[in-house]
Amino acid sequence: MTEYLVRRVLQAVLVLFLITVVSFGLMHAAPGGPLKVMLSPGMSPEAQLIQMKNMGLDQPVYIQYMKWVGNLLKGDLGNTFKNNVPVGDILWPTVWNTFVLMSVAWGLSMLIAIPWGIYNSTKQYGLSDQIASIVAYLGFAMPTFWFGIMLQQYFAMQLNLLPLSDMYTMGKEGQVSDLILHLILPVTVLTLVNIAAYVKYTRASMLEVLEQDYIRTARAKGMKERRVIFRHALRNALIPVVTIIGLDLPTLVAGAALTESVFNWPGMGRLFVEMAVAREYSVLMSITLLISLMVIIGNLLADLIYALVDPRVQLGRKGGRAA
Amino acid sequence: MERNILEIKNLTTCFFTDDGTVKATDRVSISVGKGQTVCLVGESGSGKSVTSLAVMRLIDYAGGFIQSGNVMFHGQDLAAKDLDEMMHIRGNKIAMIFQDPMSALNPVFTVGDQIAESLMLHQNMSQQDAFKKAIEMLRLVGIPAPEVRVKQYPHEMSGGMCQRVVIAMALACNPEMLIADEPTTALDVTVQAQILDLLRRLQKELGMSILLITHDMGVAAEMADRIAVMYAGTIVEEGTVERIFDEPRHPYTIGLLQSIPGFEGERGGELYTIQGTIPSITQLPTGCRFHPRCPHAIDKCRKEEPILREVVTGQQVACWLNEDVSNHFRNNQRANSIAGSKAEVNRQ
Amino acid sequence: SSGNNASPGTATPAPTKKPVEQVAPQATSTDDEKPIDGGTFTHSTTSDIVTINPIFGNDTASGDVMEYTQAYLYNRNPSFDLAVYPWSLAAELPKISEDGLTYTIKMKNHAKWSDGTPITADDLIYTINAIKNPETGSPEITKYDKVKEMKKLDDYTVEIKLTQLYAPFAFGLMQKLAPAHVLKDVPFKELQAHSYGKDPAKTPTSGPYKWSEWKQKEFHVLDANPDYWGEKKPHIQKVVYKIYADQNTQVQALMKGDVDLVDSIPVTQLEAVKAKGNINISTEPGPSYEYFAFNFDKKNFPNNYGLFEGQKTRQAIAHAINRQGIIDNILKGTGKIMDAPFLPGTWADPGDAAVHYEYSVEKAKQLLKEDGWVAGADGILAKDGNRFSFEFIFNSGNSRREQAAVVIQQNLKEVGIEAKPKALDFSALVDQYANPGKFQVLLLGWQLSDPDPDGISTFGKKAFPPGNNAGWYDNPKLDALWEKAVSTVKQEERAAIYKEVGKEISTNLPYVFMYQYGTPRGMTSRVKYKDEFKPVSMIPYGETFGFLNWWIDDTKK
Amino acid sequence: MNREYLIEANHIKKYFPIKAGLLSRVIGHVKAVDDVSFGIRPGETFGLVGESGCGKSTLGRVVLNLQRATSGEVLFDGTNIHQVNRQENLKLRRDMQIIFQDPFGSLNPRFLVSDIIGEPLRVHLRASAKEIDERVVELMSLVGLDPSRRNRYPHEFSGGQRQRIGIARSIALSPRFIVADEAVSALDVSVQSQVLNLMMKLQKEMGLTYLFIAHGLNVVRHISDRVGVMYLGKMVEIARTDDLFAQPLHPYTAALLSAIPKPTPHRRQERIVLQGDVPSPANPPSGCRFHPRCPMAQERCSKEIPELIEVGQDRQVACHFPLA
Amino acid sequence: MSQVQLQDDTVVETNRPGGQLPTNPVGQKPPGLWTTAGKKFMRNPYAVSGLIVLLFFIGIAVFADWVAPHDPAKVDFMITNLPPGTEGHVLGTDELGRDILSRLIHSSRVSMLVGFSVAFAAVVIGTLIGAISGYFGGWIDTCFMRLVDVMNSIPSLFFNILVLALFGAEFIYMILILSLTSWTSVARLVRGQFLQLREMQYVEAARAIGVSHWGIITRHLVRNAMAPIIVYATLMVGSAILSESGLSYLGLGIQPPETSWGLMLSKAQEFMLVDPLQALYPGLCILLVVLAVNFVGDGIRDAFDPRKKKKNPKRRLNKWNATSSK
Ligand SMILES: Nc1ncnc2c1ncn2[C@@H]1O[C@H](COP(=O)(O)OP(=O)(O)OP(=O)(O)O)[C@@H](O)[C@H]1O
Ligand SMILES: Nc1ncnc2c1ncn2[C@@H]1O[C@H](COP(=O)(O)OP(=O)(O)OP(=O)(O)O)[C@@H](O)[C@H]1O
Ligand SMILES: [Mg+2]
Ligand SMILES: [Mg+2]
Repeated sequence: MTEYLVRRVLQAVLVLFLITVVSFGLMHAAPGGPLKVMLSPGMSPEAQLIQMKNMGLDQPVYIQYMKWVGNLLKGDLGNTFKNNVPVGDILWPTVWNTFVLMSVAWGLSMLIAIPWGIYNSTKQYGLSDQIASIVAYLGFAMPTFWFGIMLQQYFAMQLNLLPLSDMYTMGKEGQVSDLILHLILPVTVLTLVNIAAYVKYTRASMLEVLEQDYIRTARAKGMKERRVIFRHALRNALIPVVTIIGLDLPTLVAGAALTESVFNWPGMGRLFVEMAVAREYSVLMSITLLISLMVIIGNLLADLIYALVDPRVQLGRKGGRAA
Repeated sequence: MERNILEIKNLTTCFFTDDGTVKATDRVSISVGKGQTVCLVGESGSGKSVTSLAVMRLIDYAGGFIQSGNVMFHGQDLAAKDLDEMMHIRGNKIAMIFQDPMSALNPVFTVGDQIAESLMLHQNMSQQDAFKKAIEMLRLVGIPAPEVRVKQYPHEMSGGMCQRVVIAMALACNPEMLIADEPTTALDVTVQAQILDLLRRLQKELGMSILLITHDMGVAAEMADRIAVMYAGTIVEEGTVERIFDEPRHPYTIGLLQSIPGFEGERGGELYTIQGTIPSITQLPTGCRFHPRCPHAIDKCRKEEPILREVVTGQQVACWLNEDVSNHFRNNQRANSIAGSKAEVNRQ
Repeated sequence: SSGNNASPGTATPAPTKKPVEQVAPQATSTDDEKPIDGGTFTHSTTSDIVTINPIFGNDTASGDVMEYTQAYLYNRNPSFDLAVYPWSLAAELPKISEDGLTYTIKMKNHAKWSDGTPITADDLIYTINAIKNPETGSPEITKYDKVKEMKKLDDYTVEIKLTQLYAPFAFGLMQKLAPAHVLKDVPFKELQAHSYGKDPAKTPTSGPYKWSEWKQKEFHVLDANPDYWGEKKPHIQKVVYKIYADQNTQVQALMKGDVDLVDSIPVTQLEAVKAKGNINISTEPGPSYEYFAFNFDKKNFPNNYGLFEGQKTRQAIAHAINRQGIIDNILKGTGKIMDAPFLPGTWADPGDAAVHYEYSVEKAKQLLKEDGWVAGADGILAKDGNRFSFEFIFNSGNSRREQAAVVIQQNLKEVGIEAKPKALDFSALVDQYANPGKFQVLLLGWQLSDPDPDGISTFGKKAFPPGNNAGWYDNPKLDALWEKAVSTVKQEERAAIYKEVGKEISTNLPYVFMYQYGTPRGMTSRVKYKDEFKPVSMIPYGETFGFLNWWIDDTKK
Repeated sequence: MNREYLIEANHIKKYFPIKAGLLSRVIGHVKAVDDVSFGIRPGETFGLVGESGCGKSTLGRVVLNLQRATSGEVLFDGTNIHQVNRQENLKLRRDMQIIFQDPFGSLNPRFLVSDIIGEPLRVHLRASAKEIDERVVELMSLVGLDPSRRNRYPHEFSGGQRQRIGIARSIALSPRFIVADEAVSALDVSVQSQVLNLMMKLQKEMGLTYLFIAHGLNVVRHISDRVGVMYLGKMVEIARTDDLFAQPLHPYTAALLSAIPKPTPHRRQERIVLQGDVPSPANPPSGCRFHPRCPMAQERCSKEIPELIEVGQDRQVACHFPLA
Repeated sequence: MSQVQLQDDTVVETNRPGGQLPTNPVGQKPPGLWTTAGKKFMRNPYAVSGLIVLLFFIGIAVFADWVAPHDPAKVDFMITNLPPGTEGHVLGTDELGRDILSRLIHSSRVSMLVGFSVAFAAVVIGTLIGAISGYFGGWIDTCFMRLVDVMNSIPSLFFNILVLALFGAEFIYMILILSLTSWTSVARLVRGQFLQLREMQYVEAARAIGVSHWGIITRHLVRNAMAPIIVYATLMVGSAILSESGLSYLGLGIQPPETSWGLMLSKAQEFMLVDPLQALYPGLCILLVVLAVNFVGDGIRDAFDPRKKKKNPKRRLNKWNATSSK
């Protein structure tokens, strides 16, 4: 078990390393490179040179890379090019905000989707199942930003029931009730998308498990159907669901970028979009890394949970997961 | 009739499929006496498992249902019970074990958990007691160091061990009736011998009745008191083990026995074969289901379906040849085949 | 001001369109109303500040926040001239020597930073020195490159000597100051990394508001400084500078009453905002103009055949583009036709001296014909075997420009020119096309943040790429005129020169000068001000002109 | 070198590495086949029996050069098949074929039957489509399939018919040697006899040599001339079929024979029930691999590995204390 | 006893001579797997309607020049913002007087082009890499899978935004980057399939015959993995269309004067307050096409999935009848 863990962690570290290379390389391969951002057009060439030296941009790329990684390891994400503010100052608050939004949306989707998926697996093709498919299809097919805008139009602008955007009303920062009001619309958007997928996963996984021999055995033992489903099937069915949800994290976080933009949610996704347009390389690299890290940790956790709930997982389990 | 613990009468089961509802078994009747072992033999797809699932009413979960017929157990018709009532019978009065022991155990629970579960459920035992009993059961089925094993997961055990666990699980509540669906097919012969031995011993000790499903005539010969031969969803012949092996009357049974290469006598010659293959349940022939493959089929066979009837005490056959021209047919057969137990090479 | 907006080729009976009126800012209170102290004013934006250190902050957002927090040495008056107000740091207008090389600046003697330190000549000298030094990396560096030396005459008086006569220098004195007492020991190299201007707690300000809080990418809180030195104290106690992800959300927030001021309402949403009723809208154009710049470097064309060599060709294009149509329909009136690179109504505006090209397909065709263009088989004009087909680039994400591009494409098609619009990411456009001067035609705008009309850095030979003269426009006659103008001190004399410039440039046409434009601005009606302090569109940051005299009235809701 | 054998395996070992640890270090080996030698004479059927996992299939694959042996050599008609180049290997493929156990898994479900049977022809003969088709028709008739159904997919055929398709494919190039890996084990008895008959018929007609792998002893007895018994990667006994069944010499063979339930209800014989399970080939017991389960094991058995030795005419056994 | 006549008439009891299946003449190709699946597909109303909608949109995209009533770029200041239903302009005109219907029709080109080319590219790359990885295993597999891990760890939308913002929002970049970020899921899928398939006995049979690795991969395995790949491809068409619209919404996708549904949607957002219908049309188009593509994908999957039992609406009724009739 520990060996398995160490192995997975090492693997994750390798992937993370490759990601740093990729994102760093990308920034430097881009036309203009990071240089262009910080130099204003009116500057004389000498002035530009001085600035480049100041920022260390005159050094070979690999040295810059190593410096950057070295600083990262020290927890220093670097400064923004435009105004030399520590990236962390900008980034960390948005991480929390995104976390709030995501965890509520995610938790809610799981809370709704998993029981719903279970129910549907026991009542295949029933009314609820049909509704779930419709929701699922809509969730897959609807552009999220469009859905968000539609909700805004109706609930915030026309009915004036809910706040239009932002995380808090000015002056009410930190008030939970205000936060909840602001959460409703973006969470609805995110939840719809997630629910759709999760119901599908759960249902499919449940159906597959319900066909297994050990379920028949459990029934042959005279278990009540509820017990069969909740004790014998669920645990097995949730294993792949957990994995998939773990693997799904990237989509989830990315999906939030659009939603955050639409609802002016001060999160990482919105920041990323803004910084991409502004070409703030250090911020972009930090966000990319951070999210990759989250994804990798998510996967790692999914694997761990997998290993915890599934006693079959032993030391040398190979990469291929049920998916 | 109370001699018989389980009496299946004219059991017809159906499945919902893409092509509508299809009959998987048709008017199957089998009785199992107290302490008896009845073997259900037949080729793959003949409906053996479906019959067993129907008895347990597990077929309701598999996309099928009992269309007609009764399953009398202690005078109660299980086929008419609703599923909630069946919960008290399943695993308690009638237990079942399946072919593949590895997949029959839930991978995420310890074997102890899985054995204790029935006990807690049906006998209202406390968890502690149930675990104690589980250890006892493991010992009973011959698992060494049961105290250790009880805390292990299925994947930590070998196939033979798993099958023992499954048996222990089935027997935990002291069922009167055990249905075993090909319990040893997935196992090696040496292990199979162990398991069969175990079943025989337990049956003696606990006084159970067993409905044993197998396609291995050898297993049937060794275990059974009575044998029922199934073909394409119906019972074609039924009788005591001696009668079936010594004096099979249905051409299918005869063919089946003859096509098995023997352990003694001549080798290397051409084996007896039954022409063709077992029909799919969606494309059954008219009349007798066996007639297209039967070398002796007569006109009647093509038109009317024979029903199972007793021709000799302790032996029932569903075959027109055994009715009208029975003597002729039988004599004929006897002359050129299976004297006694040997499935000798038949040169046709 | 209704131009010819009937486009030929429309067979359907067109519904009559009302010409769009420009709406200028109006006073929102009568003279007898008395200002109320208190309240919060929410100013919205779509981008966050860089820094409020005057040495570095030159982007709009930083400028906005500095407008409240940092005082100017000299302010702009509504007609874009140097002025001294009660909130200016200077005590009087600068004294300029006869030769125009020496400026003497006298500052108020009671101004204080919000930390209590007096604002003195040291601050002024420090600020200019810092900006001048290339190590600092200030984006404003060119502003003071003609400063030869500075002399502190006393604590509040500074004498600045220039290396050469340079009339626009006076406008360089519309400068906000950096606190020498905070920064003087910081090496210029490290100035940008310094927390002044980035950390509210470490940023003493010179203006009426303190910088209390900055939540990155979310908002700034500016509180009225209780110890503000000016005689005129602000009525509004708190300003929130709020950042939105995009303009649509911002406008909706305005309509919902979440914010008080949106200074760039997409014209497409103007109608809806107007319909809301309680929002005061101004559609007066601002100090920006749109241009359609030809490239005179033949290397950018197939066969090295410069399409825009002919002056008549360029004039034809000017005639072919329906500028008024664009103003009316796309800008919804927030624009004014411009014929020369001078803001209409300013002192340098050549007015009628510049040639005006009205929208006329016939005239365009005629001029093209005269220049030797003949329609080819596909209907596109050609000369010497070269099709009149080119690509014009503009930046993506600006829907106004995108739409104008479509109209230009159509207009030119009607006279037989194939113009292919291509939108590019702004930085890519600047890096890869504009700066190296590699394009055929560029559709873009200039913002005249500096009120001086000097244009040599845009049209002069000295400004060839990577300078601002991206189209390699070379007109020695004009260059001479520009030079002459900046070395003339008297404004009337300069104005006369610019008249000549206007005439020459509008005839020769390095650009088709499209129009002066601005973004519509909306302000909730709870914000009150009298006529003399109403927002001014024509000057940068003019939307909060006279802010100290504004107040919030929530009583009439 | 004994040229009486068509195929001869000498000291074949096949170890599969067990990898573990961070760097996938090899921490041990599954000794699937461990020093096995035997030979098959031309035209003969050599039966190979043993419990699941004892290495029968692995041995079969090694013999066919589908898997490379860890050590040892396989001679086919005198050539060491593990030391041939690609060209020669391709030629060998024409002489040696395999029939698989699983009538479902061994046929590509997306191929038409004609493609399946025709594939060896396509690969080896470069024949025209028409020639291939003719040969397919011929082959199908030979194995008792209706050639008119050659344009169907395998799933439309029953298990027995599918096995015939597999046989047709393997004899398409008229090989001399065929490994039948549990070729009838998955079939129902009534069908099994059909396939056995077919295989025997083909052997007679084409002079085939079989390595017949099975765990059904009665089937092996019926078809084989000689039988080898494997236990945990070792060959424990080789004998003529009649001799083996009449008088097993290795205790394991004896136990195996007695463990099989026979369809003779009258003689429920006393049987030797072995204790325990087959140990894992990853760490086989010391000495004689059978000793922990052997009813007559002695001290020596746990220490010394018994060699497979000649004990009579065509008869070899690997036991320190052979029966009888 | 003769056969009991059952009331339940849905019980199938085809009376055919058993045993051998009916033979058919030499050479005639009977319904193969694909045909059967095709039939099953055609019986699925969702799938069929999805296919019809999809074909409709493909047709419109291909023949946009003929189908569109007006030149989509034709500006006419006299007829701006006409309401839907105006004669000659069924869906009205936009703020420049361009015909909205014509713009929708022409937009379908970009959207469909993005959808299909990305799906195609992703499937080709993914299948190749997945196949090689899954078939050969070993270090090749390890390398590819780490690459996939890297790609998967960076959320694709972020990756897209990054690249487009840095390198410029060009159409070709968008297709490239969308393909580059979507092949990984195909590769994973194909690899998984190949890991399973390479263990199949027919692979060994092919090897025993002497078929080369390449032959096995291309002739035997890809064919078997095709059904899930196709399903995936259809889903990818949908997600690429959505991605395009998302990127266009952020201003990083299609650039005017090119037009796509995503761009129209993004632009229409400005008119949300004035003319909400303008956002509805492209939104609905995207929704419809993605929905259609999903339906088709699900239809294909169900058609090929032998385990999937057809949805039988009569099932409950039947069961009730059956149990109560005895
Ligand atoms: N869930 C099901 N749905 C539809 N048909 C089924 C189902 N289960 C079984 N059948 C059909 O019922 C028939 C009898 O199957 P059954 O499993 O009873 O055979 P069996 O005799 O147990 O065969 P085996 O020896 O292979 O286990 C088969 O034709 C099978 O296809
Ligand atoms: N590719 C492989 N990698 C690792 N171990 C293998 C491999 N192939 C076979 N083995 C192991 O080698 C041993 C022998 O396997 P083999 O398939 O030869 O047995 P068998 O006698 O054919 O069994 P069965 O009767 O089940 O077919 C088994 O323990 C198996 O797990
Ligand atoms: Mg069965
Ligand atoms: Mg094997």
